[in-house]
Amino acid sequence: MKIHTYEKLWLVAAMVLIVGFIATITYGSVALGITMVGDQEDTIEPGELGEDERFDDPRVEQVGENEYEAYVIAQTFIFQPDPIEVPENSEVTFYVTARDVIHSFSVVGTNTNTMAIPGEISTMTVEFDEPDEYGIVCNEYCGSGHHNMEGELHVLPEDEFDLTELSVEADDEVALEDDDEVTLEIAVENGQLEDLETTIEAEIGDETVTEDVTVEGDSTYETTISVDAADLGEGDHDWSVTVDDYEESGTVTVVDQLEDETEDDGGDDDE
Amino acid sequence: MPDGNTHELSAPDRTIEHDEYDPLGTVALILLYFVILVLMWVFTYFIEFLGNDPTPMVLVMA
Amino acid sequence: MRLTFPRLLLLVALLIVILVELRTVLAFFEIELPFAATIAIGIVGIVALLLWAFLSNDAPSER
Amino acid sequence: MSNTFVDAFPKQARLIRQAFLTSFVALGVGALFGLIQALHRTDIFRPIESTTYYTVLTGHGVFLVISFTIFFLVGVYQWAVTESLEREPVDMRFTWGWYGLMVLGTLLAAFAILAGFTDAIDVSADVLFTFYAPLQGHPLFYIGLVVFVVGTWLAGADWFRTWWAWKGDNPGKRIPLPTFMVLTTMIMWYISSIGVAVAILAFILPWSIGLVESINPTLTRTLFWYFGHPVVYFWLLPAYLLWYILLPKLSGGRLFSDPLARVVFILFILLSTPVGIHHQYLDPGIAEGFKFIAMTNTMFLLLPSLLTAFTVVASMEHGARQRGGEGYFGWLKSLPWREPAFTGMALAGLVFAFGGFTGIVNAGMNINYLVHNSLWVPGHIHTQVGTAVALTFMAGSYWLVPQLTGNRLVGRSVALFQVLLWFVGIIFMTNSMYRGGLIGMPRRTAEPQYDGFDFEVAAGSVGELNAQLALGGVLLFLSTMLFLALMLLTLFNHDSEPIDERSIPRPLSGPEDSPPVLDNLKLWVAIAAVLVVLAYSIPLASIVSRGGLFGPDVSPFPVFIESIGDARFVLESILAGITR
Repeated sequence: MKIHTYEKLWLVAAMVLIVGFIATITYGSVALGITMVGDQEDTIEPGELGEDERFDDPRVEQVGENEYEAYVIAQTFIFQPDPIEVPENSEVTFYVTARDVIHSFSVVGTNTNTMAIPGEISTMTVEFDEPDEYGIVCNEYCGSGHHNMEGELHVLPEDEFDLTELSVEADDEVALEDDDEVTLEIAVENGQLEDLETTIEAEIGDETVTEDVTVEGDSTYETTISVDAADLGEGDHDWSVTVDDYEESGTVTVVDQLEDETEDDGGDDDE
Repeated sequence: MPDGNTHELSAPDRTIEHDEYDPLGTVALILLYFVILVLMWVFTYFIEFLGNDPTPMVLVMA
Repeated sequence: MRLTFPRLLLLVALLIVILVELRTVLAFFEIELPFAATIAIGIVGIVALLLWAFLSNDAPSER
Repeated sequence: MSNTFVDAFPKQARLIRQAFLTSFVALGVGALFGLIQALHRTDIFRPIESTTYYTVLTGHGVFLVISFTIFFLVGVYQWAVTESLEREPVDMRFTWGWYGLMVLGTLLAAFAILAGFTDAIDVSADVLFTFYAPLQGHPLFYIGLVVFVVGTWLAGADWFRTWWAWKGDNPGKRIPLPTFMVLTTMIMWYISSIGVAVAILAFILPWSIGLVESINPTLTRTLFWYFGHPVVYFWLLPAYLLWYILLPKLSGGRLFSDPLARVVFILFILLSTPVGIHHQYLDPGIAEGFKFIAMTNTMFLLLPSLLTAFTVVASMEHGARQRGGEGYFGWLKSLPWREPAFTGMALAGLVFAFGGFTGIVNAGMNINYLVHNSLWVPGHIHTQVGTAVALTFMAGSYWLVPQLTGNRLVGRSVALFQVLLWFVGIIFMTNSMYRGGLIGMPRRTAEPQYDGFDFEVAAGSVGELNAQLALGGVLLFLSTMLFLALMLLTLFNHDSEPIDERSIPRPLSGPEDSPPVLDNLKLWVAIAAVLVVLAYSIPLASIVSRGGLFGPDVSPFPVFIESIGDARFVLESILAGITR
C-alpha cells in the first residue's frame, strides 16, 4: 500500500492524540477518583416508591460524622425534597430516582449531574466545602412543563444546619369547669448523629415556660408543658413553641364548659 | 462575457503527479490543528471540568 | 480594488468569526471585552479592510 | 455539446431531483422551526406557547436530521452509484418504490408531529427526535419512522443490486471509490438501524398501541443509542463522499489517496456502532466498565476523521499547487474561493474540524459530567450535522443541481454570500451555545431563565448569550431561504448550460496501490458484527436481567393528549403532597 511519508507521520500523531485523550480520562478516573454513575443500586418499582423506606419520604439523612445521604425523587415537574439542605464541609451521597418519565438531576454550575430513570437509582457522592446556593434543573425533556422543573440545593453554614423537626399537638378548646389544663405535647426530633442541646420555649397567653433539653442523636425527645386553664381565664389565647429557629403556634380557647353535644355552636369556629 | 456567473473552473497551470508532490502545506496546517486541539483539550479538561466542583468521586471515608 | 469581491466577502466573514471566537478566548484569560467594544472593533476592522481593498488602483490579484 | 449527468442518465437524474426536492422542503420547514425556537428560547419573539415549543422542537429534529439529511443522502448516493458504475439501476420501478416508501414514512411521522399544533385532531407526538419511553407519542409517529427506515434499507438493496450486476460484467475489477463509499455506508446503516427497528417493533410500538403494558426505559434508550450514534455517521458520510470526490475536483486537483479513503470508510463500518453507550455515560443501570469500553471505541473513531482531514486538505493543496500556489500557507490563496460549491465545503470542513473537538469532550467519559445535556450538546450538533453536513450538502447542491437539471446555477455571487452567511451565523449561534452549556444551561428547554436561581456567566451576561444565539439563528434562517430561492431559480433557468461537466479526475494514488482485501466487504461485515456483539451483548444482557424485558412496571406517559398529561401531573402533585 502506497502511503505518503507525511501521511504516516500524521497517522502516528493521530494515534498519539487519541491515546492522550484516553490517558487523560483514565487519569481522572484512577488518580483523581472521579466515578461514573453506574449500576451500584438495584432496580426499584417506580410505582411503589411510597413503600420504599428510602424514597417514601424524600429527605436528607446523616449517616456519619460529616456524611449525609440525600434521597431525591424527580417527577413531572418537581424535585423532592425542595430545597435540599446540606451542611458545609460534608460528603453527600445523592440517591436519585424518577417516578414517571426520564428526567435528570443536574446541579447547575457543577459536575453533579445524572439522568434519573424510572426503575433505576443513580448514586453520586460529592463534597461540599463552602456554604452556597445552587439551582437544580431537569435537563432531559420530560413533557410540556419541562421548562418549569427546577429545584434548589442549599449548602448551609454548620451553625445554620440541623436536621431538627419540631411538632406540637395542642387542644383547640379547654373547659374551665373541670380545673382543666392547657397542655402542649411537644416532640423534638434530632436527625443528626450528635446530641442536640437546645431550649424549648413555650408561651401560652402571658405565661412562659422554658426547658433546657438534650436530644440524643437520631432520636426524638418528647415533653408536655401545661398551664392551668384557670390562670389564663376565659377567652382565646395564642400559644407558641420555639426550638432554635423552629416555631409552632396556634390558639386555644378557654371556655366555661365544653359544649360537645350542642351541634349549633361550632358556627364561628372556622379554624 | 466574464461576469460572476460565467467564469469557468480554471484549468490547472501544470500537472503534478503523486511522486513529485509533497503536501507540505497540509502538514503545516494539520500540525497547527494538532497543537490547537491539545491546548483546547488541556484547558477544557483541567480548568473547565476539574474546576467545576463538586464532582462525583470515590471518597476515602475518614 | 486590491481584492476581488468574493475574496473581500470571505475576509469579512472570517474577520467576524475570529472576532467572536477571540472574545471567548480572551474571556477565558479573564480579559473581558465589553459587548459594545467588540462591535466597535468589528466595525473598525471591517471598514479598515474595505478601505484597504478599495483605495488602491492595483488590478485584482485574482488568478 | 454539454456533458452533464442529466444528459447521460435522464431517468436517474429525475429521481435524484425528486429526492433533493423532498429534502429541501424538509429543510425549509425545519429551518422555520429552528428560527421559531431560536427566538422563543431566548425570549425575544414568542408567537407560540412554551408548551408548544416541544412540538416545534420535535419537528425541527425529525425534519432536519431524518428527512433533510437522508433524502439528500439517497440522492447523492444514487448519483454516486450511477456515475461511478456508469450504470442504471436494475429495475427503476424498485428505485421509485423505495423513494415512495421513504416519502410515505415521512408523511406519517410528519402528520403525527404536526397534528400536535391543533386540538382538533387527537394526535400528536411531542417526544422529540429521541422519543425516550415512557414518553409516548401517537403510534403513527413510530409507524412512520419504521416505514421510512425500511425505505432506506431497500435503497441500499437497490445499490447493492446495481453493484452485483456491474460486478458480473466487470469480473476482478476494483469497486469504484464512490460506489465503495455508498456500499460501506449502507453496511454500517444495516448494522446500526437494527437497534432502532427492534426498539420500535418489539417494544415501543406494541406498547403505544396497548398490546403490552410496560416498558424498560433503559433498554429502549440503549437500543436507541445503538442506532443513535451511527446515524450521525449516516448523515456525515455523504458529506465525506462529497469532500473526497468533489472537493479535489473543485480545487483544481485530484484526490490524494484512494486507498486511505477506503480505509476510512472501512473504519466507519467497524467502529461506528459499538460506541453508542457514550451517550449514556450518566445513565444509572449501566456499569462504569461498559462506559469505559464505549469511551475507548469512540476515541478510536476519531481516527478516520483525522485521516480524512489530511487526505482532503492534501487534495485541496494539490489543486492549489497545480494552480500555481506556493509556500507553507500561501497556497491557500490559490484556491477557487469565488466558487460557492468549493468555499461552502471548505468552510464546512473547517467548522467540522473544530466542532470535532467538542465531540471529543462529549466522548470523554468523566468530562461528560460537565456538558451532558447542556446547551453545549446542541452546539456540537449544529457545528457537525448543522454545518459540516448541511453546509456541505448546500454547497454540493451548487455543483450537483446544475448536473441534475442541465441548467446553470443562478446567482453565483449570491450563493457565495449564502455560504458565508451560514458560516458567520453558525459561529454566532454555536459560540453562545458552547458558552451557555459550560455554565450549565440545559438543552431542550423553552425558557431561558429559571425562577429560583440565575446562571453565572464568566464573561458577559445571559442576555448577551441569548442575543448572540438569536442573531445566529436569524442569519442561518436567512441563509437557508437564500439557498432555497437559488435552487428554485436554477430549476427554472432553462435556457442555459452548466459551466462544468460531470467528469471526476482520477486519484493521485489509485486503488491499484491498495490491497484487494479492502474490497472484501464480507470480511468487514464479519469483523464489525463481532465488535458489536462484544460491545453490546453483556450490557444488554445486564440491562434486561436488571429491569426485565418489559421493565419494572413503568406505565406510559402519553404526550399526545395533553389534558391527560396535565391531569396526571395534578394527581401526582397531590399524591406527593400526601406522602410528605
